Amino acid sequence: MSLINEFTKGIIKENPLFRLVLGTCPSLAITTSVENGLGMGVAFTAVLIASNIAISTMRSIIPDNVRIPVYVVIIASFVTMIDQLMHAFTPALYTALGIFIPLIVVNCIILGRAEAFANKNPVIPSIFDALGMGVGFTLALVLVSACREVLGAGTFYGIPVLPESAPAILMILPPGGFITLGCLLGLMNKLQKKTA
Amino acid sequence: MLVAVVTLSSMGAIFGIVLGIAAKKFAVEVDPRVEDLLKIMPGANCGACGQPGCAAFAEAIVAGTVTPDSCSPGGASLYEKIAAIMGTEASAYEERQVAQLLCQGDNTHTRMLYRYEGVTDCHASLTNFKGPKACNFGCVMQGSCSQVCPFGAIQMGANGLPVVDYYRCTGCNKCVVECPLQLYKLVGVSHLVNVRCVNTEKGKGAKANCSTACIKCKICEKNCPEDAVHVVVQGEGTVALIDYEKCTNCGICAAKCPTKSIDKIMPLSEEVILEVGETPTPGCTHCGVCAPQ
Amino acid sequence: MTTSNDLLVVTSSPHVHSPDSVPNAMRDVLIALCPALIAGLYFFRLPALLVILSCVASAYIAEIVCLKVMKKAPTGEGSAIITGLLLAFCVPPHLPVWMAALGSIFSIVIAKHLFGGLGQNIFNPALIGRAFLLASFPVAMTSWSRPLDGVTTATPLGIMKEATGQALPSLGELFLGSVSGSIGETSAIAVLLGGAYLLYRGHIDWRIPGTFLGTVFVLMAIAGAIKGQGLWYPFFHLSAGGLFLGAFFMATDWVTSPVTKRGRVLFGIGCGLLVVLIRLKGGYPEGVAYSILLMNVVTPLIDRYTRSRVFGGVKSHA
Amino acid sequence: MNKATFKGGIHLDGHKELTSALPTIRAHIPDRVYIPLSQHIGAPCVPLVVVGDHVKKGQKIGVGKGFVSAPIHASVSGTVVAIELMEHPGGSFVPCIVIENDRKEEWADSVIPRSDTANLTPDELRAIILEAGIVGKGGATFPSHVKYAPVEGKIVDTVILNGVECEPYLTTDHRLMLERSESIVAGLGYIMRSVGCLRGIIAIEENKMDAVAVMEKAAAEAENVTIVVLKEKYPQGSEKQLIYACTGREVPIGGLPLAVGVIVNNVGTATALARAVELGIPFIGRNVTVSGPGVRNPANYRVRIGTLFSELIAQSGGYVGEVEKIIAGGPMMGKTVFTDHLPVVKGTSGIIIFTKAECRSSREFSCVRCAKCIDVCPAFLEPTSLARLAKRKAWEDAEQADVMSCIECSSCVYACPAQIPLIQHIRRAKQAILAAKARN
Amino acid sequence: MQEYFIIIISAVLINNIVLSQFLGICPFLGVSKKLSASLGMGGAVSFVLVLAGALTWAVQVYLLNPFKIGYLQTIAFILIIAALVQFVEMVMKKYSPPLYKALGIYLPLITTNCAVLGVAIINIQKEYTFGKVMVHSLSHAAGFTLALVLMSGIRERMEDADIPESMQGTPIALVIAALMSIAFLGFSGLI
Repeated sequence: MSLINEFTKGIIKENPLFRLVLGTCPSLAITTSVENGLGMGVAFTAVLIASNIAISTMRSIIPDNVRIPVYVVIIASFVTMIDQLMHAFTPALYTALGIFIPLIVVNCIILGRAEAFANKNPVIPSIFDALGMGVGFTLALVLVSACREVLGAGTFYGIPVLPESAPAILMILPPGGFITLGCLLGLMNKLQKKTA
Repeated sequence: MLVAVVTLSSMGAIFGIVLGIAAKKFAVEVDPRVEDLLKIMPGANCGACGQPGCAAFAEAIVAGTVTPDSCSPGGASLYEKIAAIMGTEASAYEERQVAQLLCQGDNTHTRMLYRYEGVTDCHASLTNFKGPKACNFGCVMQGSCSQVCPFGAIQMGANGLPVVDYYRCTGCNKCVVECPLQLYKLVGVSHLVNVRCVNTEKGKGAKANCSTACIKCKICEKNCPEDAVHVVVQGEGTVALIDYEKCTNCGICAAKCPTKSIDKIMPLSEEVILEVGETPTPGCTHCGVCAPQ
Repeated sequence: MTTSNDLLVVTSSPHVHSPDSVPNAMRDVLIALCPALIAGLYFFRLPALLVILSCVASAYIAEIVCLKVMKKAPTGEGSAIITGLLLAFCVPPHLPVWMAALGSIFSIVIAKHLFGGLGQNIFNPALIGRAFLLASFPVAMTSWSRPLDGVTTATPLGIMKEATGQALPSLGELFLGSVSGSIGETSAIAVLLGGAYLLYRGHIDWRIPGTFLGTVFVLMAIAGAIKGQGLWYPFFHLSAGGLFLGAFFMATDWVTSPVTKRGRVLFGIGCGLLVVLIRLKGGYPEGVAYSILLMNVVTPLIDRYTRSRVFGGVKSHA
Repeated sequence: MNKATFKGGIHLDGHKELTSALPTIRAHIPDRVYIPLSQHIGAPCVPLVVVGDHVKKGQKIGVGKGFVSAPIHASVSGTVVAIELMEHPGGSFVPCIVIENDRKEEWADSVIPRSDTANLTPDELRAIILEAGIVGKGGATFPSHVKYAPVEGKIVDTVILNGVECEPYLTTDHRLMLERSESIVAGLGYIMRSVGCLRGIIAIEENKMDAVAVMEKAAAEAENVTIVVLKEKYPQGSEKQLIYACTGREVPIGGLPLAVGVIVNNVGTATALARAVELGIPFIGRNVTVSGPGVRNPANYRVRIGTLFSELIAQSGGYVGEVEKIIAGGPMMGKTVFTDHLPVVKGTSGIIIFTKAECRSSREFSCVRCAKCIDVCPAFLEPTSLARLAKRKAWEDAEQADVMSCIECSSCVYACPAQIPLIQHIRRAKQAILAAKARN
Repeated sequence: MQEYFIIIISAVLINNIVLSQFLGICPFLGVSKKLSASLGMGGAVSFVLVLAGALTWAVQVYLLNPFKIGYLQTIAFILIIAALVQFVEMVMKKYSPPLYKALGIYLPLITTNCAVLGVAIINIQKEYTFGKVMVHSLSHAAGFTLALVLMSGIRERMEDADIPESMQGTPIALVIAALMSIAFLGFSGLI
């Protein structure tokens, strides 16, 4: 019951992007195609799960006053691993995401979950928490990138869906990222008010 | 491998030492209780406590310059939390208070002098012959109270008067401060019978301007079994006033009042009463007053 | 005494008001746009008409829908029509109609109503619409055609920028508008007529177009001298492209330009500088739209730092 | 000719032709006069009479407490029948002494003409002015003796008589200058003597060239008195703007004209002063314009203080059309009142009646930042920003933005195409700031 | 000289760190409500950015490269930045409490400010010399501050605007950023 709760809260109620407005930088930068969004989301989720597990297991032995640096080092190690893995196995995606893979380190969500959840809870709930947050973030990324890819490139996951002249290139340019996220956030606010 | 481990650990060591020294050198004392308190504050920054905001309130509690029960929106539950952090015993919390408008003279009751056009602000309206109403004590109906209410508890009613939603009101005192005619009073929710007119004019004058004004007939005084209501001197005239120490909420005065300027009301609506006991409603302090005897 | 109601009205002073009103001002702007409208229709015929109709209609409909959705009273002052018309004026005549409509809707919804509607937008909606279209549909937005016969050709500024070898149009042609370009901007004389009307009616401050055009003229004259061109060079830059349209109708937009007089001077100079910079060094042959948008960004800061001193106060107040 | 003026301001439709050519006529003396105890800036008077007392014309019936106040006098002879609360043209309720006219027109003993006016010292002059209850006739009703009192370290070198009358419809000062020019010049002389200054200026707007001619003739004899013709622009008659136009000096923020060595008085005040000094008659009457589209025969009247608006309107042939507003004062700065049952007071310069046709709908748009309010503001403020701050109740920010420098001339509201009641927001901010100051 | 000039124009206007690179969005959205705060934040970020740029470059060139442990870049850099921010925080708390109070919660955010790490990594990726690293970091800092200040100017004006309720706060800030970003497109092709 509560594990499912830990999982689902990250998807809707505490969606890291739409509710908590965290991790805005990658969700603006790499959401030019669904593929990128998905790749980023998966990489991010992997790091989040790994770091949550590590921190949750070590939570009793990490001294409280240096916990943040320790978290950072742990997260950075996992990010480095993911970085190397992606470089080896998905070179195209690696190039597309570029600098934003190492930048997962500074994604506030991961540090936030470490501080707010993994630090206080046992391993199993932490995994579910990380999974929920990761899936929530991935879904959010996919949603943003789907909007941008369809409107800006006329394709969805590389498959053409709009006539050739139709896509508004602006949507996959920087301004398109801001507009899409802004409007989606506004929409989410509106939906939340209706349900509340 | 070895190189990597050595490099990282030596970097870690250097930064650790530098930061350790710096922490000593630049140490600044902050009471951790302030941060703890801030986390449990309602965050409305309404100023009901008399402090500029929740952060200032937290600091003031730690400094001991305010009492922890000054936060109206937080109510009793917050008081208990504060007490837990501050390590003091929670004493009996005061009854929940709501703001009540001491005027019932809407545009069906009160004679109007003119049509006002201009900004909807009571202070501005008052500069023209003390407002558009013939009664100079009553609400001018421009809704400044509604504008300042941080909880959306005051809405302008159909007949011009603001209506307080006691269910939402947290007793934060903002409307009391804002009303230029001092027509709001914080009333404990157990006080069901209230005089809702502050007109101190003589009965004839008051009656000529408003059909629901206190006309100083003293019928309430004569009928009260507890001797709790009196027409007392206030300002340059007199007006009826209830002594809540004696009042038993019997409502006889309200029933007898010829102009209905004394009002017996249920501060919290029926639905609220029904919900008590199941799920706590916002603002409900379980005082029990509203529940059926 | 007979009164219209039982009671007299009590209000605050003053009790007399100037006949100016927002709807009147908007009507005057529409009148001022008429010469350019006629010129555009004359030179570019049916395609232009379709683009204009599509822009204006979609802007108007978008405005009504927005007001409805946000539960606001209809304003009925016609600013949406002006936005639509101005947008149509700065797009190519052969632009697909649906693109024009899309740009128009983008202008009204994103640049205006998300910011709270009339008077509260930061950016000139029509220019945002144009910038949106240019970034989204770069090919369609840079396909120009010659007036009257519709043969594809570059704009005068395009010819100059890309040095395609085509002959530059004469100053006279630029002045009349028989060159390729956006619907409402080719005819300098028509735009100037409208601008003069707005100045005469007191709706715009001479400072913005004055300093804007002045800056462009002076800097282009210097640039021309360096390049060894004659005095025709600054005049060419003044009358080519959308400079007059921008200077008189878009930079002067009440809502998005500074409110202080000194601020307006700064605003005009800034616009002029940016136009010169983009035209000479930037990636676009034309820079009016972007220069004004960039100055829109700075407007709040300009207003903040150019407050005039208060009567009886110390000389500088900022 | 490039005439002196100030920066900002607006050009108004004067509507002065309704009354400017008509000689001032004497208003019927009413059966009852209602004399409010407060007709000046400062603490209200306390009555010196009780109900039933018999009073004579010119008799002092109320006296002020404190320095900034002026006594009031009976404007007719008769019996005090009541002292009751009544509407005041200033927009409040004020106790009034009601006198039943016995139609005997007996002068009080204190009213004695003086012959030795040339030898009066400044102190004696100020005492006469105080006794006569003279206050500024322009509308602010500042007690004149206070204005003339010497202030340590301040030297007054110029007295400006304000004959600008920039408010639309009003023509009392115009007529006064045509009809009573000698009295004005004499009054100016007394003012100059009481403050000990050498330069006198009579400022007149260019739309009253006939008055300029008359005044120039009257002032030809007087030493050091010049007539300055000013551009026709509102609010040319506002004190600080007038000083700037006439002398080029700017009164500092929050300062009095005295700070730049100037005193400004209305031309009407000068005549009242001359009457007081020469004839010993206190301030019991004034000229009032009754005009506007809502009244049948617009006219200028010589009115006793305490006459009801309704009686003047009756003398003007009554109302025409659907009356919507009665304005005490001019249409730019005057206050609307809700009844005509209220008395003319020392500061009432006009009664303007507007019908429905003149009152525009109060359809308010949001601000479109056209900056017209900023362009016209004679105090160089940004009314729209101030109104925004006031709407948000950001009083401190508003004070930072110099909201207190607003002279409430209402030019901004006149010019605003979005019809925003800027001035009301600004007044509200000033009110709140003053209240906050009073609390601290 | 020309090269430096190109770096500056490119970093400040064309590839503005916030408006086109999407780095440092959190403080850009968070601290842009008041002009004074945005100036402070811009200053703080600039300071850390330039210092971190220099330090990370030194570590990369003298430590990571010689030992061929480039894969430790991320860890090493984040360590440096975290330590640096904490150091700055302590110094600021001691010597400028008002500034600390104003920026308070955002100082720790600089650690996780991707602008700092991002610029440090770009510095290395582009194989800049020390001089160019400094100019590059400085111009990105300037670009960040510029975007932040312009944004706060606009947001101060938006305080009175009648924005639809669900768009208030971050959503409208993002839309403003979008429109600013559109305007900045005008600089493309410059240089």
